Amino acid sequence: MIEIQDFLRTLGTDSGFWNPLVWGIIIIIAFLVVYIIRGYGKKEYKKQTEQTKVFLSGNPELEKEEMHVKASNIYWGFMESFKWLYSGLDKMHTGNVSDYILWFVVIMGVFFIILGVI
Amino acid sequence: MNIIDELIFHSPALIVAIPLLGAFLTPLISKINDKLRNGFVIFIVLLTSAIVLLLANDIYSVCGKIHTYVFGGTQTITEGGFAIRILFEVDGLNIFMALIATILAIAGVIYSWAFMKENTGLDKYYTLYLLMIAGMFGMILTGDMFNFFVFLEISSIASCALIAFWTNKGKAVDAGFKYIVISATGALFILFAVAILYGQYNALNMAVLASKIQFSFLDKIALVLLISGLAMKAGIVPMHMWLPDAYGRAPSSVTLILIGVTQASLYGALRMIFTVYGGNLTNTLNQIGDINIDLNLLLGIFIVGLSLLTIFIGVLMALKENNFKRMIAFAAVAEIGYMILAIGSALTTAFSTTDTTTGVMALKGGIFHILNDALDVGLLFLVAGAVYYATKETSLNSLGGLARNMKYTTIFFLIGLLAVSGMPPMNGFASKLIIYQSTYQVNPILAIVAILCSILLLAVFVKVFHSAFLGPKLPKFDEVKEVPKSMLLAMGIIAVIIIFIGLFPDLVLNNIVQPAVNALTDHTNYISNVIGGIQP
Amino acid sequence: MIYNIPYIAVVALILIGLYAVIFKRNLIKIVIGITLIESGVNLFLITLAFRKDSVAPIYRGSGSPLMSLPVPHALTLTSIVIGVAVLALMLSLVVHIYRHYGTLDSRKIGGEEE
Amino acid sequence: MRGMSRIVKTVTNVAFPFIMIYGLYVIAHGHLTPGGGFQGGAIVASGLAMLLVAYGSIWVVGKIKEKHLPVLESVGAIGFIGLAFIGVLLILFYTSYPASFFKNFLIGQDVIPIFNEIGKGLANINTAGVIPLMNFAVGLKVIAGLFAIVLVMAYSTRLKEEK
Repeated sequence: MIEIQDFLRTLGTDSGFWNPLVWGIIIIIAFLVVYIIRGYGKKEYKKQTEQTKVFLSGNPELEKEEMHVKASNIYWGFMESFKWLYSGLDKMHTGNVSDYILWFVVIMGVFFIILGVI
Repeated sequence: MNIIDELIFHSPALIVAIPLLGAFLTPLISKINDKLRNGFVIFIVLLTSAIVLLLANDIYSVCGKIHTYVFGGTQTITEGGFAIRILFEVDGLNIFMALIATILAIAGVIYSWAFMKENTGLDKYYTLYLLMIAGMFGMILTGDMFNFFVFLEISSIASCALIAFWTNKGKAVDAGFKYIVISATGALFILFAVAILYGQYNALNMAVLASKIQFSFLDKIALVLLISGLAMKAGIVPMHMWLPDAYGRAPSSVTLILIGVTQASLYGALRMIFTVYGGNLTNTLNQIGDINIDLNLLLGIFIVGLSLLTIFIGVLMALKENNFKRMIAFAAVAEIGYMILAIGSALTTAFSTTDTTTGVMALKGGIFHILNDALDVGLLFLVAGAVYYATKETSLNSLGGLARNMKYTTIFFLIGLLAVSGMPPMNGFASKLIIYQSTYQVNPILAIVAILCSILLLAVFVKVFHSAFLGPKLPKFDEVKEVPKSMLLAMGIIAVIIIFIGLFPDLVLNNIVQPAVNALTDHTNYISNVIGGIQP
Repeated sequence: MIYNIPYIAVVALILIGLYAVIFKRNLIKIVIGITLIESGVNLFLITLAFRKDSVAPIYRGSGSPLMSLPVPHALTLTSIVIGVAVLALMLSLVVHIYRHYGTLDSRKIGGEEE
Repeated sequence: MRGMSRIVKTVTNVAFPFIMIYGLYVIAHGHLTPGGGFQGGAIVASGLAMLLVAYGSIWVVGKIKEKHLPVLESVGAIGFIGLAFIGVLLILFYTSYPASFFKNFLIGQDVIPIFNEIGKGLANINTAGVIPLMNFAVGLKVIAGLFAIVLVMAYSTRLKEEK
């Protein structure tokens, strides 16, 4: 059956390894470092005072909904630069069930040719 | 024989039969009491899981053991030498898939308790749910080609009805219709292939077919039909388009089982390629000049090409998508790509005489990734369902700041995010590491594309994490509360398993994945174990 | 030649069915296409069972020594039963789709924004 | 759906009992002649569908309680799977019995004398153990299931006419 030392065995590949003990220690150290850095934070921070108010260079604060970056605005540049790719992909995804079957038949045909049946 | 031995002996049949019996008892019990019905369904699933675990313990106790169960008799072959009995053949790969299905079924049933509470028609929901689980287990455990088709249809009919369960939404019904058209067409072509094989060899049993197969012209046609039909059910690009529709519109608890059904189809493709056609994989197909093109090389290159497309298109579409569940569905498409990338790379090398380790290692990574993908994507879908339950919103554009109200859900999402993008210490890391390693030895470009797309996958989920959970607390979500305990429990079960596998991947790899790989590569053992060396 | 006619019919039925599924826009016609594919596959199974000069496998006393194979008959029957279930499910979904969108044109459904 | 003309109703009245009897015959003799639970059930259900067409769904829904059909269907399914289960469960009482799922436990065994007597007795009058019983269960399920489908579909057309 499974023994205790089996839990601690190393998963090794040529380019890397995984050992629960080593990685566990590393993760604990990382958390310690985070905790120490957190300890250097401002001591005089107090909740529910003027300190916590949003400060936008003197401009008035926007509505909460406008402050939040919407999902469709993230990676806007990526989408813009790959417009050529996405226009093709959008054409591919028609949402029409006939096209789904058409792709199936196309793949089947390609497969037939590859295996040398036709 | 004592009772436990009997239970283990009959377990392959019971694993399918108990959910089936439970499914038809559910409408009667729900006449009495709703809570009793929910408890009964959970009891049925837990009972099935216990039997699966018993069987798994039995299979793993002896290396290379295959449990053959005969329906309605004791001999695998009838008098006169006809292999017409229906057999359930359980080897390392089957039981591996069954364990995945078990985890998904338990989590899904527990999740349904609170998630579906406000709906009507729950007796039908639970009936179909158990039928779907029974179909999934049947697909996984069966050793008979026609029976595979039947269970495929059972699971797809039940899942289609469940995808369209929210019939007040037009899109859900539309997605259900698309799914049934796709699965009916795919299954009919699989049936056509089964008929071709039966016409040639007078057998439907996988082991008997594997021992007899000649790789004639008709067998090639059957191979093409089988693989393309199963590939469509598994959601491989460019036949993946039903998957975002179906995954995105179904209730989250149903999506969880749909993942299992999809992976059972993938298992079917593996079984067909490696076991049924396993003896003919190194057949030479063409000769161009001095180069012999073997079947495994051709098939492997084709599958690798499809898998690169799958990974790439899945990730790119996920980046663009703004609907929470559709986005995860596209990510699931990409994850399927990783599995078949590993399987394709294994096919190109597994049967060469010079390099035997790379193929086995790639196969190991691919099969390990099946488990990890089911858990990661399943957890993410459950989180998406929890967000929908709490806010009734599906679009990411209108979400925000949920981490302030839904602490545990956020933590579970973070776990799923790290796991699906292959970050240590989650389970996705271990399998992806093996996949990168082995595909790099096949061709460095494959590994580079895989790593790049993994990074993009992280970007996808960082986008979700930012837009749904971080940011200022939106006033319209002031009333949002943490989801009920049963949903948290279901997510917690999967999260705990994810972290466990992530911490001890070598344990899982040696004890569960290795038997599955052995079962796939050693197809002579399969034949001799099932039909006992008798040539029917 | 005469024994090949069923196989030609099988291929023709499957191709007509695929044509209907791929190129027709009406959902009912798509459903009909799938039923046609199914009939093609069922015809194939039934044809496999037949041997020349064989009789149905229930008459023991008839003079012919050959019987057609009963196993493909059972397979076809199962396939028909599954086909009925799939057909009923598809048609009921079409009823629901018509109720939601008021049309059966496959290009006009499911495209609305939420 | 509204009912049809008097001629149709009269022909239905005459044909209906024969269709019922024929369907039940096909179910009951499924193990001997071509047919069985599904085919006979489909015949009976088509007879009921004929009733639906001739008299209209409003009349039929008034006569039949629709919510009882799923119960009937469940009972049929439970009967089928339960009979298959008995093949396994016999092992609890008779340890040497070669049990398996879907075992035809009513014929060809010597362990359980009482079953054997019934099985042999019935076997002499052309039965096949549990197969006819399973046919009855399947027939019940198919009648209830198909009729429920037809009824619901007719019901939805009625809603459209009211619009």
